[in-house]
Amino acid sequence: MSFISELTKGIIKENPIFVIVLGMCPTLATSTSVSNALGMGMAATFVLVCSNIFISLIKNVTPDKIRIPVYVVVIAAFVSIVDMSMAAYLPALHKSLGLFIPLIVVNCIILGRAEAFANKNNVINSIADGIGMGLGFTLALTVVATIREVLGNGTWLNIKVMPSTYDPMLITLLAPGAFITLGFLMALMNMIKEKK
Amino acid sequence: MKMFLKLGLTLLAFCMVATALLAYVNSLTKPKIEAIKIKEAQEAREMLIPDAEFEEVHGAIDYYIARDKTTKALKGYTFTAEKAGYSGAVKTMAAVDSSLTIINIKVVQQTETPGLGTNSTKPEFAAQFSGKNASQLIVDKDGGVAPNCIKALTGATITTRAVTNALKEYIDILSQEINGKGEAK
Amino acid sequence: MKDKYIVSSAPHVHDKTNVSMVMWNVVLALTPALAFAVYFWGIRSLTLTLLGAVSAVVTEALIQKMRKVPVTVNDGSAFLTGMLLSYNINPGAPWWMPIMGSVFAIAVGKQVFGGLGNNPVNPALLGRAFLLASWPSLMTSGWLKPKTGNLSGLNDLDAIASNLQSLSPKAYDLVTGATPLKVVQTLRDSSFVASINADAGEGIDLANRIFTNITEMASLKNLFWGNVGGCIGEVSAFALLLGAAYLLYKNIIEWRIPLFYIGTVFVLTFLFGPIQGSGYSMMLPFFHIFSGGLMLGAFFMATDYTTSPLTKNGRIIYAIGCGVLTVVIRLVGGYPEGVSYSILFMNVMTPLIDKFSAPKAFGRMK
Amino acid sequence: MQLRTFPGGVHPHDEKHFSASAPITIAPLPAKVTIHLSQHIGAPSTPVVKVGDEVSKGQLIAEASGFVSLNQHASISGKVTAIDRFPHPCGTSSLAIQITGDGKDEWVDLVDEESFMELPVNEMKERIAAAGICGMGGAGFPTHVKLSPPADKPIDTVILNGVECEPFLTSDYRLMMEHAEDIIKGLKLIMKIVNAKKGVIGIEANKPDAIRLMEKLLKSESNLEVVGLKLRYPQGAEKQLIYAATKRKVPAGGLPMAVGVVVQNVGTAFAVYEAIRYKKPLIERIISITGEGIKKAQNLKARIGTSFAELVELCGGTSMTVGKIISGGPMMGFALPGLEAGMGKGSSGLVLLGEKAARSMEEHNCLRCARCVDVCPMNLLPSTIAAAVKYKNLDMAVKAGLNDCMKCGSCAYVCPAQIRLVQWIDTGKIRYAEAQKEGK
Repeated sequence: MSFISELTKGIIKENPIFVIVLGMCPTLATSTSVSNALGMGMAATFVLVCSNIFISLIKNVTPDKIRIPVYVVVIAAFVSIVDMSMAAYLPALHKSLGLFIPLIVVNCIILGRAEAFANKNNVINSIADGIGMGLGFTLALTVVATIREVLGNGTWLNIKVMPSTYDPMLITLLAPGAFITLGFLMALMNMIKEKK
Repeated sequence: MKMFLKLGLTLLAFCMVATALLAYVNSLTKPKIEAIKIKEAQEAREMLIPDAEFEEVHGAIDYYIARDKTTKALKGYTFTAEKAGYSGAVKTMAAVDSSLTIINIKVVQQTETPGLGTNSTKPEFAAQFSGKNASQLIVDKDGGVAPNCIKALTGATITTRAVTNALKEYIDILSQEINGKGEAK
Repeated sequence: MKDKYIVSSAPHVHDKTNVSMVMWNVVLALTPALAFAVYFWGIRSLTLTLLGAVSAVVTEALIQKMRKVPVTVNDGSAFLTGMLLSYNINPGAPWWMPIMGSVFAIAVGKQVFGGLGNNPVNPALLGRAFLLASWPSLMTSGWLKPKTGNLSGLNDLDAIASNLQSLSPKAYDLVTGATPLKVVQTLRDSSFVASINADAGEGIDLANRIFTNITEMASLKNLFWGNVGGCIGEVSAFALLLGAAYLLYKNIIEWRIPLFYIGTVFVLTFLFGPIQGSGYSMMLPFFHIFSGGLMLGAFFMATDYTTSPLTKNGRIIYAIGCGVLTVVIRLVGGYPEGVSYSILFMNVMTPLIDKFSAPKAFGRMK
Repeated sequence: MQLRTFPGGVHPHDEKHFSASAPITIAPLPAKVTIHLSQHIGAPSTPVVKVGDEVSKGQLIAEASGFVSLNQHASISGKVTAIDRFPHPCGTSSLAIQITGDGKDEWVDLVDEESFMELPVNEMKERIAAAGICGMGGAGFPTHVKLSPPADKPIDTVILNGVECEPFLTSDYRLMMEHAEDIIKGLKLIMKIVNAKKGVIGIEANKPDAIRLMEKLLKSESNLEVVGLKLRYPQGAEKQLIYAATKRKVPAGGLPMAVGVVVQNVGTAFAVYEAIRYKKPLIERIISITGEGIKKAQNLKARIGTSFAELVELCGGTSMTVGKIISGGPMMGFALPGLEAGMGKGSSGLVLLGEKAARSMEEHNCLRCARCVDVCPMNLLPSTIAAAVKYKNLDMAVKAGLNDCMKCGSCAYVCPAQIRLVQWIDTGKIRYAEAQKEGK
């Protein structure tokens, strides 16, 4: 597969959230506002690209039987390093993204891509995969968050978009709302796919 | 057997490298992070009580005595109250004047539901605490009657309770601390 | 000659019941409650109910069209769901409330699972839960005062109100601005009770006086006829009992669920209902069974076929579960009323109850 | 009198008024009969005549092909004209012997044993087997098999089934009204065969005159009694009848003999009496031709093998456009594609329904209303079984009681969603049998 197709597959065809259904926890938890979604998406993309590079680099020295614990160690260590460095040298950015960084450790997309892609492919393709998946994740998260924020808070990226008479539908900000929104979006994706 | 040993050792090697790296990065960043935290706390205190210098006191709770920079007159106290909210601890920094009436508060750390509990960090929420004393710190849903109560955030009564009750508790302790010291002296 | 006979499997006779007969009969049984609502709150309750019912029917038809399955709105089940949903809305609610609730109830509560008979929980209650989670303030405030009564059902309210206003503004706010269950819930909060007693001066056990007042015969009468604040359909115990009697007579609902549900609430509120210092009262359980949505829930919602257990023993377990949860929510929980949540919770438990209460086949030994 | 009953069940309109007051009429000789080789439970009989043979009335034309099988006799005198597949009263078609009558109607070796009560038990059983008697309530279990319980299952009670809980049917009722004494003699014979001390006749409350008549006749008999039963379907099902009459529960999958009971239809008792006393083979029975579609509903004493078309003609033909023809009662009977089939030994009735009554409604989704559960006399979960069969989950179907179901149809009768529960359960039973076969 070419670099470009690796890059774009994550956006629609193999979208990590709507199609592969990976990384549901952060999706449900951080899609309450668009700014959170973008923050989480960017942080996850960054970590994903880096972890893909690492995993791809060490794929030849990792014994097959213990690859999962190795990935966990690598990813956890990496995330912690990013977290600490950011807090020390980029405090402003850490303030807005810091909340999501510990969450990334439990993001299945990172481990999932390491297992499904990076340990079988070279570094270049792994970077493409990381960026593509990260973009797909960010995009999907933003879509979910857009619906939730607009309906639940009447705003989009903290800008008021609904008329002042609008009574926000609080449930979309709560956990059930996250599930319902995600469910409807997945149904929509499936419908589009079936039509094709 | 040999295989297990080999695998175990490989994993150990990975872990050791990772640990070493983490330790190294930690040693580099920790002082910087601490410094940033202290600076932030200082800035927060100064925002709550401007033009004051602070003296740290360790007692039943840790608090700061704020005195006017020039006159050295007692301006009040600041402290950070903490109580479990909906999903984890909610830390609120508060400033009270010498009669223990709240001057201002700021929720400094929380992991509440975005869009609901996180509204506690908004200035509109903080504003309703100003001018209230300990006995008025009661959430409307708990039987408080307006205007002498705290209006719960929509959909986040638990967060509101955490903030309100934490403040009430700490002010009560603080008043004992101060009065107790006064008697002792 | 040969082809004109119908060949089908036995039995070749059938009793007269069918799905639409059942559903429209329930709708019929619900109309007295609507009549009372219109009497107490005016035509607005009728408008809201119709908005809910019609939008439920429209939603169901649209989704069935989309799913390319036969449109079965004539069977009345969607109408009934919309009607029940509206019955759970405050008569002062904005007009779009029943519509939003009905759309959600039918789309997410029913059609997503495959339509009639496949929904895991009562769609009307799910719709209500959705509304309550979405617009909590609109759902729990702004109660309309009934034409001839007052919100809390306190009969001699005017007499004690002026007294209360001077004694304790908090107590005054409470009895004039809340439904009966809200008053009782607040009175159970010891810190509130302490604060009103402190306001009103020592020696006056104001909370106890209000509490006793609300469970007096005169207040119970208000509750029974529906002369208090509440949701559209839940308000008149009398009208609901009338409809329930019709359904029991028609053999459409079975006595086990309502009896055990209401019975459990009765017993538990007698035992645990009194507030500190009020002592046991035979009137208190009556207050609890006539107030709030219990009658509506026990006769019309908990008995929903699809979401209640199949077996007779299972229905008893289910009903007792509903009763216990209702009382726990009313007496200990954060909401003044717990009927809808307890039924929803027991709905989810239904498959489990069915599994463990499956009857022993005739002649089968364990 | 205290009426007894069983748990569950339904209350269909009994519709007996069409034919209840019509006395038994002897049908004229049919010109042709088709006698099926499989009118009973067990192996089909083996023909002993060839096409072209002359037979007399009562002559053995097919013999039992084993213990659980049945003898068949010519019901008219005449010539065997075909041995071929003919429409069966169950709606299918199966092998049968066709006899074209010669109008002579001559009996072969009939006796009249005055002291029939004193015959040895073995002789009695042999005569029953020879006469080709099977249960005449509809199931058609060979009677001589039923009356030969193993030695380790002592029988203490014989129950005669005069319940006739199926709507419309009145053949047992008329038989009880007109041949009560012979039925009682039959009961005594059966009791003697199985060595039972007690005899019970169970009759449903909608036949009060039959109850009174039997009570009058049994007044002097200390070991015989009449049990009045509540009007409820399926009161006449074996296990339900035993429970109502004796409070004994037949174990699931077991036979009545497990609780020391033998149940026989009143018609069977009558046939047993005639077989033992006169050595008369079972060649005729009472059949109710009834329903709103028949001009003059009647209870006919007709020869086995007479075609339904002929019987309908005897009753004056149809009175309206007929929508459905049911062989047996409407709860468990079979809808026939036409009137060509000849009646069998288990044909207790023929019900003609008008078009409106015959129309069935469309199946809806199951509401889980649990009416089927409430009425199931076997305490099963019919809706669960049907759903399990529909979604091919046989294990679940068996767990919910697939194999305990006796297909009485109560569940499908009450189902507001018009689900064909019996049909689903039938499908399940067939699939289960197939799965068992493959497993072996």
